[in-house]
Amino acid sequence: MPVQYYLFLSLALFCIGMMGAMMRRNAIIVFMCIELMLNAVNLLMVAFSKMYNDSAAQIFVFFIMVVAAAEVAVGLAIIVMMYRKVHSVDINILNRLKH
Amino acid sequence: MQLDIAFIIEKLLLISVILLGSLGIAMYATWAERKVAAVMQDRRGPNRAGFMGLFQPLADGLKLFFKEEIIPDRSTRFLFILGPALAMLTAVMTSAVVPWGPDIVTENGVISLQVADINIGILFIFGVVSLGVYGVMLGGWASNNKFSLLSSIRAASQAISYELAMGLSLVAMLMMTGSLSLREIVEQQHGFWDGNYFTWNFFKQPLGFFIFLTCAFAELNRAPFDLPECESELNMGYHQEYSSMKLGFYLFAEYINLFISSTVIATLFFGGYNFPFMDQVAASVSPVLFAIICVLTLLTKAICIILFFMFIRWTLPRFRYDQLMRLGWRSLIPLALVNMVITGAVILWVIK
Amino acid sequence: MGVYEIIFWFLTVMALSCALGVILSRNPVNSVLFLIATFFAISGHYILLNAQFLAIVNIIVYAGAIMVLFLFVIMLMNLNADTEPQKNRLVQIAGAVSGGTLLLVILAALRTSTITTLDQTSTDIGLIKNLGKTLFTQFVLPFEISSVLFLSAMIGAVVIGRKETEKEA
Amino acid sequence: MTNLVWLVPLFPLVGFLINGIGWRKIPKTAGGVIGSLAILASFAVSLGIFFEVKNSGASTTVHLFNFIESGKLLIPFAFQVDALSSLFLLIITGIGFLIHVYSTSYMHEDEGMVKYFAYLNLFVFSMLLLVLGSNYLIMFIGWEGVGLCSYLLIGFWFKNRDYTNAAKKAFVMNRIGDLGFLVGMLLILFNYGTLSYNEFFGQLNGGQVQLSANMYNWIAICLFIGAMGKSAQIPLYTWLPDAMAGPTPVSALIHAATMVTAGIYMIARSHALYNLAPAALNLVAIIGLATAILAASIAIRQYDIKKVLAYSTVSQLGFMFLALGVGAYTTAVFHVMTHAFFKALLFLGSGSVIHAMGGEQDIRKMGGLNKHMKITGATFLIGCLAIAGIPGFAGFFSKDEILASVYAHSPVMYYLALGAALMTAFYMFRLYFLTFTGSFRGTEEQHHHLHESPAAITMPLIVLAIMSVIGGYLGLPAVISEHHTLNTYLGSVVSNFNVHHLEHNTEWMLMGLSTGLVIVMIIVARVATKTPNFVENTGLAKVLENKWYVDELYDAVIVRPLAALSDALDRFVEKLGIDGIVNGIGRLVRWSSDRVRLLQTGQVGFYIFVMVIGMALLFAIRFFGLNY
Repeated sequence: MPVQYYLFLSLALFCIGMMGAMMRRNAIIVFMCIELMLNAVNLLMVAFSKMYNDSAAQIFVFFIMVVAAAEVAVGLAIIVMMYRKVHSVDINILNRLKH
Repeated sequence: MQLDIAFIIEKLLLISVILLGSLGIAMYATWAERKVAAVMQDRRGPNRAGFMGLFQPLADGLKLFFKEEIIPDRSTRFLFILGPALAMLTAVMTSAVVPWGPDIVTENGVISLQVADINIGILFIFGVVSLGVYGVMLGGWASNNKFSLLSSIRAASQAISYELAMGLSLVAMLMMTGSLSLREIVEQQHGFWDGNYFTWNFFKQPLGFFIFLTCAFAELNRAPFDLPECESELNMGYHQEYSSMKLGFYLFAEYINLFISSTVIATLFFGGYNFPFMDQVAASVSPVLFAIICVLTLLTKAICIILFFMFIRWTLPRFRYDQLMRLGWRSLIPLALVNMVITGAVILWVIK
Repeated sequence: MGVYEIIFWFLTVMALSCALGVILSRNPVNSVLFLIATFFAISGHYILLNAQFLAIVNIIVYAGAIMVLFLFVIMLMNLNADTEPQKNRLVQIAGAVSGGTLLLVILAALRTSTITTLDQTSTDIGLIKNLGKTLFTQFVLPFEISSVLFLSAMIGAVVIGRKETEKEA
Repeated sequence: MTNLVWLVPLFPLVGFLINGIGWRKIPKTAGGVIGSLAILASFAVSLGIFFEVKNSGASTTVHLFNFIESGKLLIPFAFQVDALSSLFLLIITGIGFLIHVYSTSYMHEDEGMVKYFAYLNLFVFSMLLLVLGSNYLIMFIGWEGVGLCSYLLIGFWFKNRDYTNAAKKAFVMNRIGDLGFLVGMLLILFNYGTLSYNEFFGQLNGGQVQLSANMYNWIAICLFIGAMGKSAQIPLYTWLPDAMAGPTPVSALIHAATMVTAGIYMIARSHALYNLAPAALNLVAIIGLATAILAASIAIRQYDIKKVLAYSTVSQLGFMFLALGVGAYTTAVFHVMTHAFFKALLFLGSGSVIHAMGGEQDIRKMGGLNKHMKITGATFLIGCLAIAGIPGFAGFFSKDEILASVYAHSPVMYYLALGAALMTAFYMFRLYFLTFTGSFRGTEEQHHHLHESPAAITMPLIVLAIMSVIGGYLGLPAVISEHHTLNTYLGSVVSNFNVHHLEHNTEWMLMGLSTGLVIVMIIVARVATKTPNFVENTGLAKVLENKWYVDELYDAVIVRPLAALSDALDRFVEKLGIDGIVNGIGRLVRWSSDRVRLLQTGQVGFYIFVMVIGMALLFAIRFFGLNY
């Protein structure tokens, strides 16, 4: 199986995640799209790990997961607080932050 | 990857046997539960259908099958159906990595009594268990009923909270075994006494066992942790809107879970299919017979643990929700951590 | 086309279609379910790539914990399809077109790269033993730092999510 | 003794520090005594040094410490002790001491007396630094120091607006000159890499560095511009008459005897350079002559006693520069010395008069003061005789020597200079007759108030009067004595350049001519002031009274255009241009950020959109664009 296939797959997943982040207004969905992008990167990492027969890339996947988990913890807390304040998870409402 | 037809047939056979066995045991677990309740409450329990009410589970099943299927109008139909299906699926999936007995060595080859010996068996169990909450959550949410939703959220948070302590308690045990493969763990507990000490992990990790057991209660949503379906607060719990066989699936999944987790506990802490003097027995009987004895040993252990679950259910009162959470986060997790540290220290400086 | 290829294409199609489902489904709960399915597909790929441990960890962490949290939050807020106001068509098209452009550009850029074929023989780098060795020798410092990150994220989440008492308000 | 030269400036510095730090606390008398004693101590040391130098004729450099050390540049803080500087030391500390003593009485009524003494000491310190420094930088430090003190003392009564304006004028004029000095200094440094006299002059007299004549001229002219400012030469002389705003002893010390001669000292010191710069030397002579005539003509029609003396000073300084310009360096120094005596005497005498008149400075309101102040009158007369050039008095010898040198250089210049000398005689005796003879024209109150000044004032007058008589015998004309004491003394440092000795007959003739004409002028002055009537001046007299309208000319030619230019610059360049640019940038940023701000919608999706587009573009450029 050429490693390019994994490259293209992960690229496609990444772009799908990015499109979602652009197209959706629901903060949670945007968040999930970010998770999707992270996973796309993880997949590529693992493919490269196999390609070079080196486990370091898989370790990086762990670290990405760590970051993702931490991000989710904080991010969801923020979303919950936001929902508590404005009763919406529309990210466009958050543009008030700029003032 | 070469497909081996015989291999597939063998595995399919094993899977169906295990599935059917699990279902049967689960069925009779409902009967046993009622009997145990009756005994503890000093009454007779089911005694009409068949001898001592032995056909009662069949009757119940038939009843559930023939009841009207009601899907609430405002529910999310697909998820409403997906909920019990997922519950059932995750319940039976765990059985795949449990080694039911030793390999049967025959002239034609080796027949394994384990569906899949993967080197991360315990993690597989964890993965499946952690997926188990989806069934509950989706079902509760899809019912479009406040009580269902509340209880499903309770179930999910309870499951997540206790999963942590469960994992931590297992980490200590894994430090002892040095392997994630269930088969290896079982084989390390070969026999009962290795000349110096007990082989069973229960004697090596008593604290870990109790933490694990407590967490198992919570994971199974069984009393005294049956908050998700506590009738006095939430009517019937997350399956309030369910009826007919979907309700049956939920209830059934619970008993399958009960059985499988008992098996896992037996495997992890009580030596699995091992029993004292098994070497002598193995030497004197044929491999097939020996395998049957081993399987029966495992089942016996599992049934004992199921009974223990039931005794507890009818003995202890239900926790309040905040007490439950406090127990999980403030007692069990620190305890598990301490256990882990002690185990590490012992491995480092005592056992070497 | 052997079993390996069949599984690969199956998982690939599943991952892509479920990923599309994530961003296209209007109900957030469906999105979550699609995302979980995507993660399963990705885990399947991991297994194909001899990263069994990562595969199961991926399921435990993402499917078992993170997505449960998502689902949790969504259920808490009781979000339905109708709660999300739709962006106007133009923005959506712009998003799709730009994402697609990026995809095309990078694909075109990588199109000519030399092809390296992954051998299908299983390696043991994905085994927990090897990973543990690498993690606790070469990457022990990032590991410790990530634990600090976790701790701070936990505290941060608790602080953010705390109910404001009257005194603070 | 020479090695103790650092004591000379140290005493005034200490006096300055004591009086300067404690001027609010120290009693007036004590402040005066401290100030005077400091100068007396300096004078004593100077005297010792003078005699030592006189005996040995040696010129030594006393190295104190390295002032600036930077790469190849090394400027030591060192003092040059030789005939020239020790002579100046004596003049500065000697006359300085007398004026300090005088001030103890003159300033006794002033509340800022201690502060005044502090300034005075600081001035003496700076002046000593100026003449002692062994390189141009130390000289420049002293140069600036005396400028500062001059500013402080002119504006000593700073509550009067005009006085502070005069101080500012002096300061600014000096700055212009200082710039020239600085440029000259930097040119020297640039070309020779040193500022030290010895090294510099050594290089000039046949060192490795040879410059074009033009460069010598430029350096010399730059230095001369500095001298112009400090020594009040055309065109930078107008500050000196205005400087009379300061206390009279200050005028005597700073604006007559010492500071204004710094320019002469500097050129005499740099004679080696000027010898190589004939054009610059000619310029010096022309400027000096013009200044002498212009100032003398203005002095004829002045009524303020101090203004007359001020213009007289400017005129005399012009004479000195004339002498320098014709190469008679020692003659110029000789005149500096005699001028210091009699001009200090005249100023102090005028101070005594002003003191007696209760602050009145207008000679139209004076007259017949001889009856009341005999000592002042007598000493003032001696001063007038000295400056007018009556044989036997100091001024005669020095002025006659200048005239002789000028005649040898150019008869035309001689006649012009002689005219200036005659005007000097006229205005001085006009001043004398109007002030001290005739009848009193002031108010009754002033008449009653008239009295001779106390001993602290009269004693310095008497001393200076004696010096004004005997000072000239240091340099007898060649026709009388072949032995010129001063020239001999200065010979080791500076000697005249390119000055032809006149035949004795010619010299006798010139002496006779000037003496006769001076006596005629005195008689004319006597006649003119016999019956004073101060009608409104007309014609040339009015022009003279208004100082040739030079201040107005400057105002019209330099100040107004400059002000107009500044105004225009302010209005157009500053307000429209620079402010426009600065504010315009601000407005541009604000305007553009107002537009750019719209990009920042706060909508995350849009941000990602832009980011994705950017990434796509980058990739596209990297892979399909320019092949780099």
